[in-house]
Amino acid sequence: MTIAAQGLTWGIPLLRLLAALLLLLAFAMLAQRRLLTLIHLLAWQGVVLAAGTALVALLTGQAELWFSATLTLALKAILIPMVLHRLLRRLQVRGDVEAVLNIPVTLLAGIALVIFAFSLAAPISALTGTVTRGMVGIALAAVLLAFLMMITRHKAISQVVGFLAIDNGLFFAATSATLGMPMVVELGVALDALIGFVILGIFFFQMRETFDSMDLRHLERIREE
Amino acid sequence: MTAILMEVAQVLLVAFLAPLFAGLLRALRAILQNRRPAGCWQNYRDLYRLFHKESLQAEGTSWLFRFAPYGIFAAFCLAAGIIPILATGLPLAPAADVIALVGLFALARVFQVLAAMDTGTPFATLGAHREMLIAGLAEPALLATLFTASLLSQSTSLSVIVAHLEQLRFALHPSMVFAATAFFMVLLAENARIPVDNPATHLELTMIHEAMLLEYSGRHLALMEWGAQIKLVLYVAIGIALFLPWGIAPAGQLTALPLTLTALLLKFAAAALALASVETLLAKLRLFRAPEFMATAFLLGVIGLLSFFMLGA
Amino acid sequence: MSILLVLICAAIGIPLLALWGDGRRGAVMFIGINALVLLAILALALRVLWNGPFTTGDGQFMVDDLSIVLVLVAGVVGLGTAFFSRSYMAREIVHWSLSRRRVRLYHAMFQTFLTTMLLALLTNNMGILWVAMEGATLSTVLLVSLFHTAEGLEAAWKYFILCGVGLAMALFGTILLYFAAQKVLGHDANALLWTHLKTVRHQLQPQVMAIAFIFMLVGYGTKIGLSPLNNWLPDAHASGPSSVSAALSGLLLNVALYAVLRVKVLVDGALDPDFSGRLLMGFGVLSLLVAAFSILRQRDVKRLFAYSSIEHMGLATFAFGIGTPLASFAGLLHMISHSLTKSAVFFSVGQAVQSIGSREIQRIRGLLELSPFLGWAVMLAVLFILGMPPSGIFLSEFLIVTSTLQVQPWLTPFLLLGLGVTFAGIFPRLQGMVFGPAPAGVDAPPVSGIVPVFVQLSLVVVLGVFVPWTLIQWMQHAARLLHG
Amino acid sequence: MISCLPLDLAIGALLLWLGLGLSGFLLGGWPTLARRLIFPLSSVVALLLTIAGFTALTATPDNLLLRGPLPALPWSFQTDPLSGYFLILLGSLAFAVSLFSTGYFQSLPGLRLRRLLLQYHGFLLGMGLVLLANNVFTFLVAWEIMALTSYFLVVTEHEEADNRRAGFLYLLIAHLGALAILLGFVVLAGAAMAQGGPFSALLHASLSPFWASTAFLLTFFGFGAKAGLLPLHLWLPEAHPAAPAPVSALMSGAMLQMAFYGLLRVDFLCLDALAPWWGPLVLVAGLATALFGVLFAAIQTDMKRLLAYSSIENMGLILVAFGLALIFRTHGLNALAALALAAALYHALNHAFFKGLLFLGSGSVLHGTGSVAMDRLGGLIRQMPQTAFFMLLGTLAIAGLPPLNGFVSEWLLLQAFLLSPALPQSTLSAVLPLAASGVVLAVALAAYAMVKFYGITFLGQPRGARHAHEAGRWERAAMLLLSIACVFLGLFPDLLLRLLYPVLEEMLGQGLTAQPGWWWLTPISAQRASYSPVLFFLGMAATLGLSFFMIWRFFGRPLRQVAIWACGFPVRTPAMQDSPLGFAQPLLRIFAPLYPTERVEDADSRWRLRVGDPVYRGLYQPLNRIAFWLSAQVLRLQRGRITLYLLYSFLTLLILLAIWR
Repeated sequence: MTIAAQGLTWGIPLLRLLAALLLLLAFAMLAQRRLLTLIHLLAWQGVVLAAGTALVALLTGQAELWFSATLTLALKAILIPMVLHRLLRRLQVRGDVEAVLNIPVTLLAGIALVIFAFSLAAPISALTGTVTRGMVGIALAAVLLAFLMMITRHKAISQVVGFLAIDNGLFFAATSATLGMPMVVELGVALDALIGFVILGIFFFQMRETFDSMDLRHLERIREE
Repeated sequence: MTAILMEVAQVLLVAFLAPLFAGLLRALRAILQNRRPAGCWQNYRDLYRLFHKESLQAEGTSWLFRFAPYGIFAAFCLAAGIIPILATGLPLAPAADVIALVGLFALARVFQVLAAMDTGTPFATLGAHREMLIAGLAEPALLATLFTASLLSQSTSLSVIVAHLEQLRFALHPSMVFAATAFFMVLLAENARIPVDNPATHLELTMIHEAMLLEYSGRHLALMEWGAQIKLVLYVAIGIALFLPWGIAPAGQLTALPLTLTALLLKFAAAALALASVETLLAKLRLFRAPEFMATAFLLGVIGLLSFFMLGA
Repeated sequence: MSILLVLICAAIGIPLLALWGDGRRGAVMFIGINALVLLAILALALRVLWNGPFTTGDGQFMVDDLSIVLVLVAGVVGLGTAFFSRSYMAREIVHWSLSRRRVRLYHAMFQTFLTTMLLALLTNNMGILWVAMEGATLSTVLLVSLFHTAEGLEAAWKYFILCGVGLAMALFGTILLYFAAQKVLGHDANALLWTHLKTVRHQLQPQVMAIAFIFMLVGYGTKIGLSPLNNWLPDAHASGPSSVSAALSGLLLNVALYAVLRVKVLVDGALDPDFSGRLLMGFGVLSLLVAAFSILRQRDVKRLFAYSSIEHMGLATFAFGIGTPLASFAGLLHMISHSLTKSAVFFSVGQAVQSIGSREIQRIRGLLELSPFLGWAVMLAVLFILGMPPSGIFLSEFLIVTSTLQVQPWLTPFLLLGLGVTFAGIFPRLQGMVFGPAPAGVDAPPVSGIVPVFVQLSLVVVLGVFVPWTLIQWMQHAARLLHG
Repeated sequence: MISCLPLDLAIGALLLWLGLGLSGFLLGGWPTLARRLIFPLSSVVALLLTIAGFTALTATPDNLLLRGPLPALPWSFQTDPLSGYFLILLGSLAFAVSLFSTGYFQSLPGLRLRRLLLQYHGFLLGMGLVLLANNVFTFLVAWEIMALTSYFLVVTEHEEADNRRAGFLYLLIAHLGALAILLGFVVLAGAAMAQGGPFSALLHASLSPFWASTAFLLTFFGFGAKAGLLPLHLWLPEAHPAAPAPVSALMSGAMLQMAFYGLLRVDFLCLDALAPWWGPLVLVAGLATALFGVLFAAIQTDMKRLLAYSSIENMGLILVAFGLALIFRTHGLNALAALALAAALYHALNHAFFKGLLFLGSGSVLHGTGSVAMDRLGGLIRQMPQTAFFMLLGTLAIAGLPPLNGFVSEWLLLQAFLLSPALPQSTLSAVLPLAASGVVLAVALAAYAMVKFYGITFLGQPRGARHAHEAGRWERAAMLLLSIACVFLGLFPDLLLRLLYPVLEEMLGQGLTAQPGWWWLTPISAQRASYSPVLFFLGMAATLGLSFFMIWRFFGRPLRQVAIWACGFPVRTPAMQDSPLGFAQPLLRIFAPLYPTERVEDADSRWRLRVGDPVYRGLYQPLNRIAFWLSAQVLRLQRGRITLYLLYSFLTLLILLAIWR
């Protein structure tokens, strides 16, 4: 996959900027207490992702990536956050996200994770060309940060947000680091994400129906004693 | 032919002189205890009277009860034919070696115990389990002493042991000294003699051997008593064969017989004296001291064995 | 073409069942579709027998010695489950008063699950493999919470999140794999085709491949139920209908392990085989031990056997970790035998649980008296799962232990400890369930649901007494393939 | 007949057994027919197997390969003198037991009977296969089949929780044993594919001393678990009382010997790199087992438990003899090893017969009185005279009394012990006679236990169960046969030693020296030791007859029946006899530290003494606690919190990445 020379001069820095934005948003989500803001941040991550995909499409001239970018924008930046938003209102979930750890500690752990991700990706980056250098590391860091967020949150919705954030990180890796996966795979992944989301929706209502609450602690009954 | 004759002679001799030996023992003990003895022949009188008395069978007892006296008596008579008393190499001798002999005694004992349990009386069963206990603990000690002798002569056949030991000529074997002491202790225990049991007791709760005979009467009791007397003689004879074998003639040598008989008489007299003095000097042990007694015997036997290996003799 | 036939047969069932899959008609249709699928699979097997491994559809689909064996098992277990599901669900529907819609959902989702399993086994594309695995997860989530109980919901939620996150990791691994493949095969749609990757596997970047493998192992390993990633497994098995538990244990775990094996072949080309071997052995032993000790205190019968699945998958993973052809052979045999046996266990235990009305081991008593068929089904199935001859599990455990001792002798005590503790944990409970007086007021379950138990168990006996030549050859080739 | 190959005959017999089991299963609808038809036929088949065993002793070793589950793992069978000897053991015991079963299972309902028939024959089949197996795989499969079918037989009466517990304990220990055996075999086999090869391929496996010893220890543990070796004996006293009497007879008489067979086949034949400490280890373990077994046999209050502990004792004695043989062989004294081995093999057969007899007899007692609890029995000699007579023979035989068979093997063993000065190592040769004293102690205490067994059950007055009836015809026939076997083996030991010759030849390349005549038993030389049971018996009979005749002739008078005197005590109830525990009271007192006793209050608010098994408290309970503690720790991982689970995944991922970076 080749990238036009003029693209290299402005395209790659821009892509890097987007990557940094993604990481920043991931951190922001880790630090965020309010559910509503969390969803907004997720939407913004979707926007960044779509922009990144579009940029790669522009740079490499792959038509299907445009399609992918549109899909991302529609799905991740608009549809899913919107649905989540509405869910939040319909289910009348309010209040703060209760974190398991306090935020500063979580952030410190997050920084450690990022360092770890970079050091892990360093040998890989060294092998690749200049184009996608560091992208794997950023994607990995975003994934790990989202993972950490899932671990530190109690509410079902915040876990879903974390889950979707992991997905975003993966997507970024797929588009920016590898400059696009095979179309079949991308379609499959998107389909799965959609179905998964639908199922989640069904799920939330079942949960609501059964527990009158979205707190994960209701889901800690099955245990070994 | 002479061998067979001697065989028969030996059995008859043992059978018919056993009451005498027991009587002698009783007399000696009485003398040592400053009592007037009833005379050496008292046992014969007892047996005679018993044989002529009516035998009773306790209700609810089975054929075992009736069979046991004969079985026991027969077992001891058979043993009398095997142990070299008058002569070595008798025709029956190879039929059983020392181990089988011990087995034979055990067989007799088991019959006695079963017969006692057959009556189902409290004292009999009490005696029965005590008897089995004493015997169970005595047997290892007995075997240990017998092993010492058989290791020395590389045989378990009493005839061969005697023949072998006779050639050694009065050399003092430390292993044999230990073994002899152990054997003596076992003899006391197995024959219901004083530190373990009291043959003359009339206190039911301390009885062992006598308790098993409580329901017997008449000829059955006579056989039992007689059997016990033969047993004592047999044990002494085994002891003599193992530790003082000198003078026992090979089978068929009629010429050696007078010497053998004289030696035999002397040895038995000495044995009676030794037994009587021990029974006078010692007091009866509590039942649960008996295991310690047997353990001592076993220990001595073991030391005998070990000294055989360490000192080579 | 035959591959596509299998997939089409399976896929066509989904809309059919979604539309008309309720009532008695739905159950029969479910059986019919899976019988058809099994027929198609047999045809495919015959084709493989004559022609050997082949790819089709522009190389997107592939069947080889490794996959055909598992496809066959999937077909058999699928049909068995469908059979069992008919009589089992008939009673469940009454008990939970499920709506027609819910029954349609059940059948359609179940068929989706079976289809995605077959797709995962038959695809040649590592990306599609991931998609199929994710599809399988999604389709079973609603099956686990079919009864809308609080417990089912919780189990399904955990299942969804843990496996979702796990599979996300696997996807990251897949992306990294593609990343590595790009360097060799170029930015090409075919760069994720396993057959292509296999030819160039020695040129793949070892650093990338190592990280990719770890991600995929953790990802798919979550689905295999490797400890400590196994926490969803007992919950999901316990809460769903028993037919779903059977399918999860019998199919899903196998397919996830299959995915790991496919990756392992590639990684072994790029890196020293010790790398993947040690990881698999470590996870295997850990799972075996954790599961064994967890079994010791179980009170819930379905959780008990869920842990037993973890134990067996651990053992199989361990066997593949050893890596000798014999061990891989044993691992494959273990996968097959375990699939057939464990689904039979869940069929029979499911019947028992349904009749008694409780999953508590304490309350399940006197099955033999309740119904000799059911009693013996439970007894035999569980004895087989414990590795008693003449089951195939005995044979595979025999082979695994022997190869362990030759390659890693110091691990054998752990292996035996695990097996011993499992035995000590399961067996007394089995006795309590099968023997003794039957509880009062319980009616015997229908015999028809137990038929597949005996069918599958007799197949397991065949595996233990006389493995057919063809199967041996396939498995030997597969073992060689895994050995590299 | 002789031209028929033993292997064909044996396999034929096993197949017939299988067929009988299956047809019994099908015929279960007609219980009487099934019982009357299948069991006698099974006896006939057992006879066939015995014949096969006899022919195998002299025929050249034969083998048969069948395609197994995998081409590399064939089903492999063979016969050689060793397996021939054990086939005789199995066949002859099964012959009697099947006869017994014909009558014994009269009251079993059809459903139970059909299951029992299948499992019973499966059990026989399993044992037969163990003897015929010629490679590791076949052996293990047969071994597990044997364990599994016998387990099912143990839990025949599964309504009782105790029986289930017994069955579990049994199968657990059997399973652990089987795992150990498997491991031992693998260590032994070494090379990858040797598992499919015949045992003879293992014969000269060149192993390093370490691995040879590992293999030895593992197999010794495994077979010891089956044989009731000391800390692993726990299942035995549980399983035997739980099983129906014919099954206990088979388990005790034949199945335990399968463990011995395994030891001989593997640890004696295959492992020839002998470390000098193996023999002493086996010997000490055997002696400890024997003493332990007998001490606990003596205090039991249940007939079958007592017999089970006695089986432990007897297996201990066999192991002692086996250990002695190992010691002798290690030092190259094969002739002496042959003597010790002959003692072990002889005792194995003896034990099959007398223990079979005693278990069958206790089954008859159960049927006759409805109980085998000795504190409810007594005086059965009057109500069951024939059973009592057979049991008396069995009791005398197991107590090691001449001229019955138990004594012969004991005698041989002691003779072997007395040959210890031939050993080059002086410490060992000095210590061995001590071990012999231990053996004597065990045998003497066995007499104690067995006298108690017989005396309490058959003699005295009934303690509880007053009504008893004599055993049926089939049962008595079976007991008669086994009694005859005990007497025969006691009187004509030389005949059996001749049979043993090819076995010893195979094992050691050397048999026992020839005997001067069939009525003599002179294993080394007539000078050294001799025993003639026939002469012994005739002498005994002659003196008995003579004394009886003389006394009857001279003093004979009819007996008068009188009430029991009992020192004149006026009150006499059956409770004044020794209770089963009371009989053992001296032992309880002397060996008090060994017996964990506790006083429990019974239903009539009387204090009763209950004696447990120290191994259970000292070893099994702590192990159990440790396992459950570990289990609790592991389960703490499952706290139900999803975030925690995610954390596990997360940490796993990070750790793996960190390690492999």
